[in-house]
Amino acid sequence: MREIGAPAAVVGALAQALLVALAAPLLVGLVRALKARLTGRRGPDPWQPYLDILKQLRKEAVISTTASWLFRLTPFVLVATMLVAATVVPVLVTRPALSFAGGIMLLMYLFMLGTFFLALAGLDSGSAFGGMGSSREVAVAALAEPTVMLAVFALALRTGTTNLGTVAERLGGEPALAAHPGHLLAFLAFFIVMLAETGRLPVDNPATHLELTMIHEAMILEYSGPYLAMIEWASAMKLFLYMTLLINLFVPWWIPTEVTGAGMLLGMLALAGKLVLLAVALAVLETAVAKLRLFRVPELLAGSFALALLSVASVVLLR
Amino acid sequence: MATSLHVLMALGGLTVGLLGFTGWMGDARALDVPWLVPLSGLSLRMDPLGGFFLLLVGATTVPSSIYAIGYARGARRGLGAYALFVLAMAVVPLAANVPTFLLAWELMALASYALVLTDDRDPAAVRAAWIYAVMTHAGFACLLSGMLLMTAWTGSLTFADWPAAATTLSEPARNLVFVLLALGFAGKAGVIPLHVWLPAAHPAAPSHVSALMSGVMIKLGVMGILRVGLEWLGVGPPWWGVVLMLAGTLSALGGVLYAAVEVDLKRLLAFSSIDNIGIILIAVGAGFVFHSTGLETLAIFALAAAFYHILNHAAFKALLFLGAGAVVHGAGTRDLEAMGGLIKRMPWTSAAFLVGALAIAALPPLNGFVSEWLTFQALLQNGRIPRPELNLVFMLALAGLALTGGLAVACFVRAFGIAFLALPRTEAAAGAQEAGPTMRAAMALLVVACATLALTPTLLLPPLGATAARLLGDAAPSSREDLLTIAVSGDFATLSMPVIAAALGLGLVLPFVLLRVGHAPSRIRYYETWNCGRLLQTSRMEYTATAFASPFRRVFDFLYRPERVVEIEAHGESRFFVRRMVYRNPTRSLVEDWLYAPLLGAVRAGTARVRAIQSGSANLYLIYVLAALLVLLVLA
Amino acid sequence: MRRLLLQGLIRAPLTEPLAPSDDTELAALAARLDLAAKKRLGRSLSIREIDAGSCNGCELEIGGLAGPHYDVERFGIRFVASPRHADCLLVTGPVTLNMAEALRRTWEATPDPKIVIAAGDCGRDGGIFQGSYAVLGGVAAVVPVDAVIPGCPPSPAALIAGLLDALGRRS
Amino acid sequence: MAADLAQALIGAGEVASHRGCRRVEVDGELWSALAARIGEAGWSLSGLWGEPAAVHMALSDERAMVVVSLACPNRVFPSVGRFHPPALRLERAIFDLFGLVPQNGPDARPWLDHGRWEVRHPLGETSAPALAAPYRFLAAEGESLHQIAVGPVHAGIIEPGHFRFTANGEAVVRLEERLGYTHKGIEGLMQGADLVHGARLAGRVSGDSTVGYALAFARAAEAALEIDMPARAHWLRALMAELERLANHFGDIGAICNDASFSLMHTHCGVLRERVLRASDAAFGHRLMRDLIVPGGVARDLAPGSKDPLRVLTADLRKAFAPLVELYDKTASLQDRTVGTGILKKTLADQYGAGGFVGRASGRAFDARRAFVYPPYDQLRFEVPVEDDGDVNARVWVRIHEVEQSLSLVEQILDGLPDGAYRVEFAPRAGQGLALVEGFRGDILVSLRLDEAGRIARCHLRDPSWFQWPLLEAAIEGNIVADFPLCNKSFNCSYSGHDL
Repeated sequence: MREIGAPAAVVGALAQALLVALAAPLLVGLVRALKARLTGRRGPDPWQPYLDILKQLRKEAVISTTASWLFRLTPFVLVATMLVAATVVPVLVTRPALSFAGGIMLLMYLFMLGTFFLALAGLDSGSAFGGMGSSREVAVAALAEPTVMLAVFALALRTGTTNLGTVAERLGGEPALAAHPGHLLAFLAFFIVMLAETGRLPVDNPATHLELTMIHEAMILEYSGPYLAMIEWASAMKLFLYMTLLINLFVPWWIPTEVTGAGMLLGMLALAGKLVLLAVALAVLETAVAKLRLFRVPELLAGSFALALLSVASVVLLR
Repeated sequence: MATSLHVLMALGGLTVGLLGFTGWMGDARALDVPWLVPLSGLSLRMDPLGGFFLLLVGATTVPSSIYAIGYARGARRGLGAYALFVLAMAVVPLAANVPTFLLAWELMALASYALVLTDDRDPAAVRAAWIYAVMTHAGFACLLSGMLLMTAWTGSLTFADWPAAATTLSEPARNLVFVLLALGFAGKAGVIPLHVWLPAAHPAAPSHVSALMSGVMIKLGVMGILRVGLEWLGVGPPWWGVVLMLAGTLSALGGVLYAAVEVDLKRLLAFSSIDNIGIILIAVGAGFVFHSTGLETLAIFALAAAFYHILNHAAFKALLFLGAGAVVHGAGTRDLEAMGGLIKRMPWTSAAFLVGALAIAALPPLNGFVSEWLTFQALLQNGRIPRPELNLVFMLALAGLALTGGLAVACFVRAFGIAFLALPRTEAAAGAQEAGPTMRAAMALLVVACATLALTPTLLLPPLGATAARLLGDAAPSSREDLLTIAVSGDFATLSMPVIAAALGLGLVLPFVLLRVGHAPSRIRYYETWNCGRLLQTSRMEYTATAFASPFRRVFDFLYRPERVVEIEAHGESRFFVRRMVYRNPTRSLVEDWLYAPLLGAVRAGTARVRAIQSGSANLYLIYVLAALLVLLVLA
Repeated sequence: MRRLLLQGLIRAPLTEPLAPSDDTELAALAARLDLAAKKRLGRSLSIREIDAGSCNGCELEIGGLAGPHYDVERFGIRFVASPRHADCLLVTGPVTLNMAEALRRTWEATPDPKIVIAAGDCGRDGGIFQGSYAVLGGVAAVVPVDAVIPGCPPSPAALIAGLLDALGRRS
Repeated sequence: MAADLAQALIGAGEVASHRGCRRVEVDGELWSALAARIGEAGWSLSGLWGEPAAVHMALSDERAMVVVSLACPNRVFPSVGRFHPPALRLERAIFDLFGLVPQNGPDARPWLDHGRWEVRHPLGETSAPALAAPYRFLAAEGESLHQIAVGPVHAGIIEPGHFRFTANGEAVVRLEERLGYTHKGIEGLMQGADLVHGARLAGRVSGDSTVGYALAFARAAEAALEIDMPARAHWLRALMAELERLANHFGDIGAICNDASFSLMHTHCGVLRERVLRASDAAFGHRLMRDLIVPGGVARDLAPGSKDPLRVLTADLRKAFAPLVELYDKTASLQDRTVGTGILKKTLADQYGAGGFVGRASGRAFDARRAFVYPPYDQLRFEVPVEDDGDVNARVWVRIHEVEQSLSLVEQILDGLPDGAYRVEFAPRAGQGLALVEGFRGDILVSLRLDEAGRIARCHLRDPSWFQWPLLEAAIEGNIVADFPLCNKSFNCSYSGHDL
């Protein structure tokens, strides 16, 4: 903010938000395609999600007579939170336009804001499936929260900041910082949280047809047309942001620190490369494990919490 | 009569608030009436801290009284008690000597006691009042003895003389006093495990009173703790702060966990007050620790965070209680299982309640987020303390706070979703009426308050920091100022609420615009909720409040120890033709069963006389207390 | 498991190329589909499968569509859980009187533009169950049908061919 | 200890005895006495069906099966369900179709009749439909309870049926099924049809068991006409039956794993299933082998030169299936889902006489190919795999072992397949016949009566699901809602076969 003028900041913010918004569906498509290949299918075109979203945008919306204005507001809130989040996470440069606005805590609470409204929307139409999804979703989100904070705490202790940009810069600056058991533990903890928060296996199955086992899908069963498109788009962005965050916080190399053509290009390539690797890892994991029994999920999150706790402890004690 | 008094109260609140504001901003005032109170005379002093809490009292009284105009509907019952209650709360922060303080404190207790009993035909209310009286007096005893000890050792009833004298006291003596007074104040603040009275008493009172009790009264307990640990006793050992942090974490988690499964809307809010007191205590405790380890700036920052949360909680908890009151008024029930569909019948109330829910869930861009953020930052600063055992305490508090934040979201999704969304579950809910103009106005006022508190941290933090600095007896600057952002110790973290709000607003508008520009056909067709093609939807298909909390009941069953009662009436041998089947799934309170069931039993048995007096008139009761006061003072 | 996963990554997928279609009836019916719908749904189709009373033979073959050999997902076609998400109702079986209402409600719950495809001989006209006191007849007796895929049951290959023809994806 | 069925019936009016199955006519008292004894005597109820003026009940013990008939001129009969719960739904179905009233039956609600047909009691004395009263689900009281209504239109590619959960959040308090959505009136269409058409109808009762039903129908017809098959026909029928069993078991194993979101098993089992279907297509000209078994033999011979491909197939399947079994066994996350989920107690399985993998996974070692052995199984070596845990895992393992058994059976059949005719001609005539054969899902019972013209006077087809569906309600108790799809899939009962 102080380095670059306000108008430039706005432009930068819009640019990055736009990039995230445009690239996110491709990442989802990529994971789907990879999973198809892993099970011996030719699978869908990675660009398929764009076609799906565009189609939904042009369709009619059928809305439950029970639902209220909140149901129609929610998709907009979701998109809004994700767009704002997209200007907070270091994606293109270590210090995106709004990196000063509140750091990782803002990010986590923005995601929470989305969860809050989506869960309400799930209840709004009064279907049992929606309520079930909401109840499960908020439980998972609530139990995932402490892990995130502790993982962040570990990073903050290592780098002396909760400002995402600064974390990335410090780690990028001296990779030695990353060579610490606490760092690895924090990474693992954060990875598990990512699975839970973005509704991937083994917590939730984005591809399931069984209402009774759904978490995220159950909340959006009632959505259709443009509203559905917005929600799908927002959750794609959420996945993109979480994966980028994971990468740029824990493997923060080749992220340009200021806006230069060459640097940006290198940065983009590096990001793309890292994302593909992570996507492969995610696809393999999702193919190799079954979904957890619902009440094992808290145990998983407790495990991630323990990891985070360990990481902080190691950082504190091995100082 | 009633209406005019409430108008009067509102105006009074306004003046008190303004007075408090000036005091908070630093101009000291003093008032002495030697003949009014025995022993020392009534003595009031206004300092920034006192001013701050006076402002809190006044500012919360205004909406509550306005609300009461429509809510109490000219009912005369409890009017006097209400006035007395507010007056007492206004005196407590200013009391400058022991008798004045104890008198005001006791009056506050009595008035609120009477208000809890407003509906004395309700056995629950009577029991609540009884528990409340017992707990208050346990607390009062602690305060009394603690203060008398100080008086005895310092030879002065005037608080102003204590700090100097305290430095001469032995470590054990100071610890003893701290423990006694902290216990007394913590009891009033509703800190777990001294909280049992709170979820019983707050809901029993009329909603505008509940708002004051949760929004202000319990905060005065926090004020007491601040005065004891930072002012009266000088710098204490770190463990004071550690104890406060741990107690705070326990309260925060316990409060929100019980709130998350509660089905009585007002009890739910009461439990969440315990949770928020816990959050405040965590910040206060952090301040204590930083103070005692010589990190003054951080101490100031932590306390500023605590103050901020005190303001915020007053705003949104009052809002939520008033909203709950409107629901009770409109739908005629406090039971979540009997609500539903209110968003279409009480649009204004639901909107207001939604804002309150977002705020208390600490979601941006509302005010709860600001203080939660500050508290987190304060805790994250503990890296500066070179003592691992203290770091680990902070880490626990941090994790606890994070979990609390998550659970609060779950808790209020449930509260709002079950109460206001989907189809009404009962006839009463179906016929609910929107609240009257004054009630709506009061809620609107508080919504504005929340918004203001959300957008102006940069304006509020400096004075809050100054107040903290004064309390700690030094004048360090709280935080670098910047019209847009607060910077915590340089580059550590920054927050800019206006930017967040603006960005979110933009983000909301953008998709709207894009949809219009891309002229996506905005054809909308309304059709029944998808029910797998079978039948029309009924409210029986909706998730219930209990059901919604079932994941938590499973995860934290050690805490709730849920029972599963199934009665089955089968038909002959055919287990597949069950005639009747009843299912209940109640949860119970760990603390109440293990700590208080025996305790209260003993007290009940032992104090038949006391009970006789409590069931009698308030005056009798007052005389008894004053007598006790005098006797003890003479002894001292 | 490692081996199986590796196979997936390295070996060529089991998915087979399409056989040329020879279904005249299909082409005829597909012609009824308005072009707008085709343009919107051509590259991305979400199917909601409804069994309106079939003997579950058709379900067996439809279930095979998502498998490696046929893999409809490669055409942007997938099966979804909620009619709200669907563009296409794939209906099987003679519509029994007990299912007619449910079928109609599902159709109502599906946002426009939507296409209905009847699969199997029973879905076409009630098949062998015509004239039963409990059977209404073909799918068309309840909701407007855009295309029919005959067969008892239609093989997965025939189903894919039918779907793509209905979308005008094969000429 | 099991009392001998034969003794119990001494003194009752013998009607006919053919092909190891006695038919006995009894009066009301004996009927009730038998009904009351079913449970404690260790017999199982294999069927209960009506006619315009009579009801029949098929009882079996280890030794034999007896069809007990009761004439009910005044359209009532003593309820069996009040003594023996498994009969409840069958009685309700009899009332819906024939209007025969079970006296003091505990449950008078309709079952197949949803109040949407033009007539009531379509197969009995028809009458105009009454106003359809809303179906009264059995109550579960409690303020915190809510209902989850699933179906009839299910999210996946599943048949229609309605499940009404009463739940407290995730905990299932009770589940009640509502079936009958796919009722096509097959028994109505059967009446007056000739045997060829009848066979076609039978083959469409439940598509996944089209071979099983066609076989059962054909055997019932042959019993009624008392004609004998050429050996080759028997062996070809068995070949088809085992191929069908293989295909369905592969499909089920994969689908169960898929309901635990383990797609790897699903796709690989799907591949094996597809290979079986294609082999069947090559060998018999139809992927599901529909309309190939007809009274009097099989419609077409094994396609020339398709023995070796089938041998190759079994070898390949063996090779490919082993690693999958290991994958299932070794994947901890998957085991965690299936082990201990949806437990069905042996006592219930016995009471209901549950057949197929449902019964055998709960320790009920019943297999029609063994208990009421029919050719060519008397000349083939195979075991009847039994598990005792009764959970989803056990039902998976029973299937796995049955796959292995079927593979060896197919090989034995290919080796021992006799030459000669595969079909005989026969003259139409009156007669009664009953057949019990083992489909992949369990024992299918067909009872057939032909009139003088050789046309079908009455044909009753009883799907194994009748005695499996109610047990699903029991198996899900104490489980969580999210595990229901897994339990349901592991039962994989037929909707169409049950609804007819």
